[in-house]
Amino acid sequence: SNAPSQPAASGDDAEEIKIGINYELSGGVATYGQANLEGIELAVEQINAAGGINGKKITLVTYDNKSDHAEATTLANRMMTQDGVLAAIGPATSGAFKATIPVAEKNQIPVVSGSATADDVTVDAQGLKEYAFRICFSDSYQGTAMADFALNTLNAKKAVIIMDSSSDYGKGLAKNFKEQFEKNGGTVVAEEAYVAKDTEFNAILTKVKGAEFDVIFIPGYYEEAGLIIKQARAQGIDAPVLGADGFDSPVLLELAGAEALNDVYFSNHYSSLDQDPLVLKFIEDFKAKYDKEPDAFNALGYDAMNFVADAVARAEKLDGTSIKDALASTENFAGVTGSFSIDENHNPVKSIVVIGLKNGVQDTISRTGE
Amino acid sequence: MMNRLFEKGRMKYIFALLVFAIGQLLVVTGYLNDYLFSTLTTLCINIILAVSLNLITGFTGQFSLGHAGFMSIGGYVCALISMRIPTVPGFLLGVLTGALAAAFVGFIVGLPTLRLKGDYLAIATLGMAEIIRIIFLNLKITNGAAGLNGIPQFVDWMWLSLFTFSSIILISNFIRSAHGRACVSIREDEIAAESIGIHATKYKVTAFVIGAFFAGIAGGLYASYFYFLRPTLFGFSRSIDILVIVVLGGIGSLSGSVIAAILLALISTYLQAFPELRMVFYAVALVVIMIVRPQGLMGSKELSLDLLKGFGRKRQRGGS
Amino acid sequence: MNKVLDVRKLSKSFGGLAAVTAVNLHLNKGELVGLIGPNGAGKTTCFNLLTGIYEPDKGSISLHRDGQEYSLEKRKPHEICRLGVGRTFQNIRLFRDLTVLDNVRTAMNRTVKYGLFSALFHIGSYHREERELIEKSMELLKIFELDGKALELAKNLPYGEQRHLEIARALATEPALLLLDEPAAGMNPAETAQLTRTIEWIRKRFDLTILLIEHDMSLVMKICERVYVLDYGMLIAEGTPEVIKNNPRVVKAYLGEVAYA
Amino acid sequence: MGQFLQQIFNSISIGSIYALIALGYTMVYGIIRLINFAHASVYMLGAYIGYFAMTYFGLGFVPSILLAMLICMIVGVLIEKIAYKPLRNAARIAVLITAIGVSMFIEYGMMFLVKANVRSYPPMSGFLAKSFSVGAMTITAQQILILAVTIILMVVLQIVVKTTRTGKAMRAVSQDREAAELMGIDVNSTISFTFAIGSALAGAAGVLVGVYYNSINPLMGMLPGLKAFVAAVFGGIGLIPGAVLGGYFIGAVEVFVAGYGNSMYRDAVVFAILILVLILKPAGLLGKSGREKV
Amino acid sequence: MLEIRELEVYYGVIRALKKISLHVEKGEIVTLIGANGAGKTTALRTISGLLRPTSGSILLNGDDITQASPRERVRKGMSHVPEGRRMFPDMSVLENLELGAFLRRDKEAIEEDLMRVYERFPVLYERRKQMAGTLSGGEQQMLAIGRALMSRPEVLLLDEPSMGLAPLLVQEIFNMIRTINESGTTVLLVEQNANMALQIASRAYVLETGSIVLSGEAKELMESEEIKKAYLGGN
Ligand SMILES: Nc1ncnc2c1ncn2[C@@H]1O[C@H](COP(=O)(O)OP(=O)(O)OP(=O)(O)O)[C@@H](O)[C@H]1O
Ligand SMILES: Nc1ncnc2c1ncn2[C@@H]1O[C@H](COP(=O)(O)OP(=O)(O)OP(=O)(O)O)[C@@H](O)[C@H]1O
Ligand SMILES: [Mg+2]
Ligand SMILES: [Mg+2]
Repeated sequence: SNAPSQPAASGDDAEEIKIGINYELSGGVATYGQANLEGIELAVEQINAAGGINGKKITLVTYDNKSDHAEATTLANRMMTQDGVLAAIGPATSGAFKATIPVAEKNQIPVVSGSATADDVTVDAQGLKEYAFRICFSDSYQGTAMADFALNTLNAKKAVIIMDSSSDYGKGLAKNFKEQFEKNGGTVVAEEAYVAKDTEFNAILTKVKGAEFDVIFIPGYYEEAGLIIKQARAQGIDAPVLGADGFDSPVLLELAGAEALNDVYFSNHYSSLDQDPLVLKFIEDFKAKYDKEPDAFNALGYDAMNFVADAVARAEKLDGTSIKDALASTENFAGVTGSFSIDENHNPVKSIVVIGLKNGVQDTISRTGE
Repeated sequence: MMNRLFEKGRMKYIFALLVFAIGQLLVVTGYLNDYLFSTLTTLCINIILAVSLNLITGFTGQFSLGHAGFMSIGGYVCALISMRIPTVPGFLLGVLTGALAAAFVGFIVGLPTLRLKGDYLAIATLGMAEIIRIIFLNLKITNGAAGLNGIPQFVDWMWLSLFTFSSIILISNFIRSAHGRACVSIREDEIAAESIGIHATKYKVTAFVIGAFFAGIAGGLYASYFYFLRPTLFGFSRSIDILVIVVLGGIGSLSGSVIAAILLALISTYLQAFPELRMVFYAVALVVIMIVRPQGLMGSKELSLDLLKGFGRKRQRGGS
Repeated sequence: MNKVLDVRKLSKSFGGLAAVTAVNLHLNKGELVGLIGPNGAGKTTCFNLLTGIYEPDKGSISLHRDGQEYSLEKRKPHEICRLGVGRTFQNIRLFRDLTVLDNVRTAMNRTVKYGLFSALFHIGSYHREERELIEKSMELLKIFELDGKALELAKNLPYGEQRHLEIARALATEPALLLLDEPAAGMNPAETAQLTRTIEWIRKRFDLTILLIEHDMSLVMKICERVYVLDYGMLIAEGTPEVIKNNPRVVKAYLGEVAYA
Repeated sequence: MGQFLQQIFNSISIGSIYALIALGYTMVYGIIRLINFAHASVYMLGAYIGYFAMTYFGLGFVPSILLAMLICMIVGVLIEKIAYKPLRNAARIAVLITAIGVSMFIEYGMMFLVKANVRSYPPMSGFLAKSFSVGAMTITAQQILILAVTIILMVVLQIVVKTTRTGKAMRAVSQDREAAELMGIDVNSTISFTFAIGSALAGAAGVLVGVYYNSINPLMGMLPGLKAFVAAVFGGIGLIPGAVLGGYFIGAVEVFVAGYGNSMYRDAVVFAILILVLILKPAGLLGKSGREKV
Repeated sequence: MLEIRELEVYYGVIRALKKISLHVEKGEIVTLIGANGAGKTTALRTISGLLRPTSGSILLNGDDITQASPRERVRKGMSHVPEGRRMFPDMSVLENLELGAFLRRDKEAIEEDLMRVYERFPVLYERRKQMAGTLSGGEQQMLAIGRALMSRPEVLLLDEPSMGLAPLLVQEIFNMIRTINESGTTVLLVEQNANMALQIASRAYVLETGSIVLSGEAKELMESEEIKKAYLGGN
């Protein structure tokens, strides 16, 4: 039992398929970690109920990285060198996910994130991260798409950006939006910032109100975006508001209130206006298990798990390298966040929808992208 | 009598060598897998942080909530240098430059703020750390919120133990010197200390600068073990975590800091198996330990010193 | 010209309260002088002004040492100590959680020559100097019969010994002028008598000039060569114990109608 | 000009919230010299109690806030009895660590029970849903409510502490616990009373903020808690008007830096100003500084 | 009036009082003398309830108050002037005095007592608005005694009331203790100034390292060679 770094029984003769779960279950961004996990657990329940993968059940090895990136690294080490997981899912945020990639590369165990959107997650200056995958859009993809939407659909010329400067998500989106918007003739007249967990935005809104602009772009998550929209509308700012998939949560409506949510557009993976039976079933199952509407993170967690399960089923052997190869060769995977194939950079190729809200309900959708 | 009062303290070098050798053996034979090693790295970094904060808060009595700020300076400077010079000399240069930069900032910040006392100093240092963090969050060179990635990894057991032991030994040497005693006297009674000729401001700043220097080293080690750095790592709660170790171990006890760091690492590692309730149990453990031992695990006593004294006495008795 | 201390027109007030008003004091080398006066007369405040704990509103304080004259009124406490003024406090202020030895040893810091670098690495003259420090400290403690308790914590000493330790600590700074604030407070007559002898003895042994605040007249009248009397912050009398004892103003304000031995 | 007035009003409304939380810090600090880190957690607890009272039990605003105050009061007293009382004679910093532990316990315990996600308060109706426009400014009834509550509480607490028997007992206990016992003061119940008030304040603040921003989560206490703690110290810790002044000061600096300067550096500038002011006034805005008498 | 039986007190493992017994009759002044560290303060603190004895009992007017809180003891008429004065430093002189009457509700009588204290210590009247922490040592001592009197105690425990006082005031304090006693308050007095203490006391106990080694009429003790040598300065 004390043989060094010999992973516990795994591979083809293992009874079960161990998947590592390395999520932010406590600490500053626990919301996203917990939401991902809910989706994952739903998926596992369904897979196991259907007999598992080739007869083997999935077991999760779940750890809480406390929203601490170093802890994420340590836990990745733990699950890969001691627990013998075949693949790992999480963390939720780009930073923490990136912190586990070197461990994955070293141990040749694939890691998958449902929600790490930063541009350089799977490829960076040093090249492709062979063992890292994700199933969400990158910031540049969404930022560009929303800039195009602002210019082409809304005919906006002047934009204000109010970004979450404490997350790379917010900063990444802001940067890409601005580049694309200004490249194509728009101007960003003001850039304001807040930090995650702020609740008071009146000061920047009052300032912004003094400027002339056509749209406000809010790269950030629904927790703050909901309040910003509410406070903006209360101050009488009624320019269109743009956002990205961080807006997708029933909480946005609760926070902002229906009246405030007019002329609000955000990019997303799917829309509830979709009548895709897969999506409808997911929403129904999720509601049955958790008694609430799913949000984007729930859906992405659900898809991430199924994505891994799909690859495990297709893998030649039950080891990290084979599963990695299977993940990399995924084609037309049908997820609730859209169907996608994995490109050579280990990013999903999927189309983006821009959802428009009217009185808080999804009203219009337009599709762009591949 | 003289021998009892005046210890040369060679034991600690022998002890350090011994620990290093055992560790090296475990590494070579492969018993120390990546997981254990990364836990060990976190532990050693915490030890350096706690020991250096203990110098400031425990020994000199200056309540600081800004240790994470110094750590982040060491980390970023080291990362920026070692990313440009990805060799061992580059890494060492990075760690040392980072530590010096942290010490320098400690000096600049300490000079005006160390006039403040108690809780006022605490929020000034907290503010200082927040300012540093926000600067890193918005600087181009540090890549803002996304932080630095792909920092070359040089930390192995040799460097880790070298830096950890030298931090402990140097700080303990400092404390057992005239300069260190001056710091302690300030904690005990600043007015009395001044009345016996101790330049309180000078020594407070000295302790602050030395503490910041070692926190900078801890930051450098962090950067070059974990490959990445981000401003969120150095928030208020990290400073609090370090303070917890110091108080839990015993204000004014270096060995206490080491023991507390180890204990908390054990508790935290054990609790990894309970992801849902991990932090709840951790909090309970913290409260219970404090209630059971309000003075900290070691009080203000030192482990090694007492052992030595014990030996000394036995030998004397045997001799006479 | 063997003046050690020369204080002119020293004044200090707190808010509206004039604690010390235009006080002139001088001490010659080797003298033992008393400073007495009713409670709240401003004696301790004088000490605090002399040692830089308060900054005077007006007036000058000059210290003469080794043929040099230093003005003290703008200096910090630690500088004043380094110029050769040692003191004790009315409410004992020892380093309570340090050992007896460390209390004294810390006070000897200014003789330490090794720098920060030696302190960190324990190299250079560190070992030799530390050894010397301990030797010197133990010698000093022996004088107060505290050497047997060198490793006890100061707070665990009985009150009387704490007072002694505080004097020892002040002496460790090698002062030319020693200020003692009520050294006999809280001591019984037997202990006071013992303390009286100690004070006389250290004065000779260390070649000290001493200024002493005390309410215990048995001590003041016995060992002081001259006495200053403060009342409401002002000097109301000065002279030998005999003169003071019979000064009606002092009797009225301070001594009361009792004969003192 | 309109913008300037609006910013002043913005700073008053955020300042009121900091002030309200800071009051509780300062009350507890005043009596046991403890920066009660658990205070921010009790505030969060109050917000959740209000939330559950309104959404699950359908209670109105007033009964909900009273319920939250009551439960928080009990929790506060229990915290003191269980976690702080055994450390009465320990170093202050040891109690601080216990307080941090308690705070983590409440926050993560809550996170375990209700999950980390944000919840939102139900929309208010009646007076609390109103808003008024004054010139170019819009002022909501909720902002007025928070402002009024803060000011009234400050005045009431100040009167209690300065003039009543209990207030005097509180001050006596804070300055010398043993001597207070010798006066016949019941130290334990005085401390309990202080915690009760402080925690009830936290509970009230939690509900008010819940109603105002309608967004609550288990970590909602952290940031405002930190700012309020800073405000309390900055104003002169232990002083009731200091807490309020500190709260408004921080609120104003925040708003004006964000509104007229660079919002990226908002918190950095706030702290920089804070440090500068402290260097000039080392015991906070209202604190008396000066050397202790020796 | 006050009786202590076999009182034993520990500080951790240190035995500070070794089964001491003593009693104070109504209207008496009894003094407890002894060298530094003998345990005098410990005895007083135990009597007033600040310390808990490990064994033994304390009786006040025949009631066992060993387990009573300091508050109850104050209510029963006990008042303690502690060592080191222990005023409330950030409160004014007046507030300190008012706190002395904390358990009383008779406003007018309190006002009268306040005037009486001001009469006894005119300085306190002059300084009534000053913060107690900035008073001189002697002023603080007066305040501590004045504050204790504000509860109209039946038994007054005094711990070194003359410490740090000017000679004139020492006189006054002792005179005052006598007057206070004559107006009906029983006094247990701990003093270093054994001379003065023995002069005003009727009886005395001598405490040495936690045990009572001598007791008797104050006058007799004053004559004793042993006492003279150990506590009265020998000459
Ligand atoms: N920091 C201060 N703030 C305000 N008043 C002060 C301060 N220090 C001293 N005083 C006042 O100055 C006066 C002189 O005080 P000081 O302590 O010098 O008296 P003292 O002569 O030493 O008396 P004692 O013999 O009782 O110790 C007192 O009335 C005291 O209240
Ligand atoms: N808190 C404490 N912890 C440990 N020991 C103590 C404590 N307080 C007092 N002692 C010890 O108990 C003994 C009795 O102390 P106590 O203060 O009662 O003496 P005392 O007779 O009042 O002396 P003094 O004349 O100095 O006031 C002393 O040896 C003292 O060191
Ligand atoms: Mg004095
Ligand atoms: Mg005593």
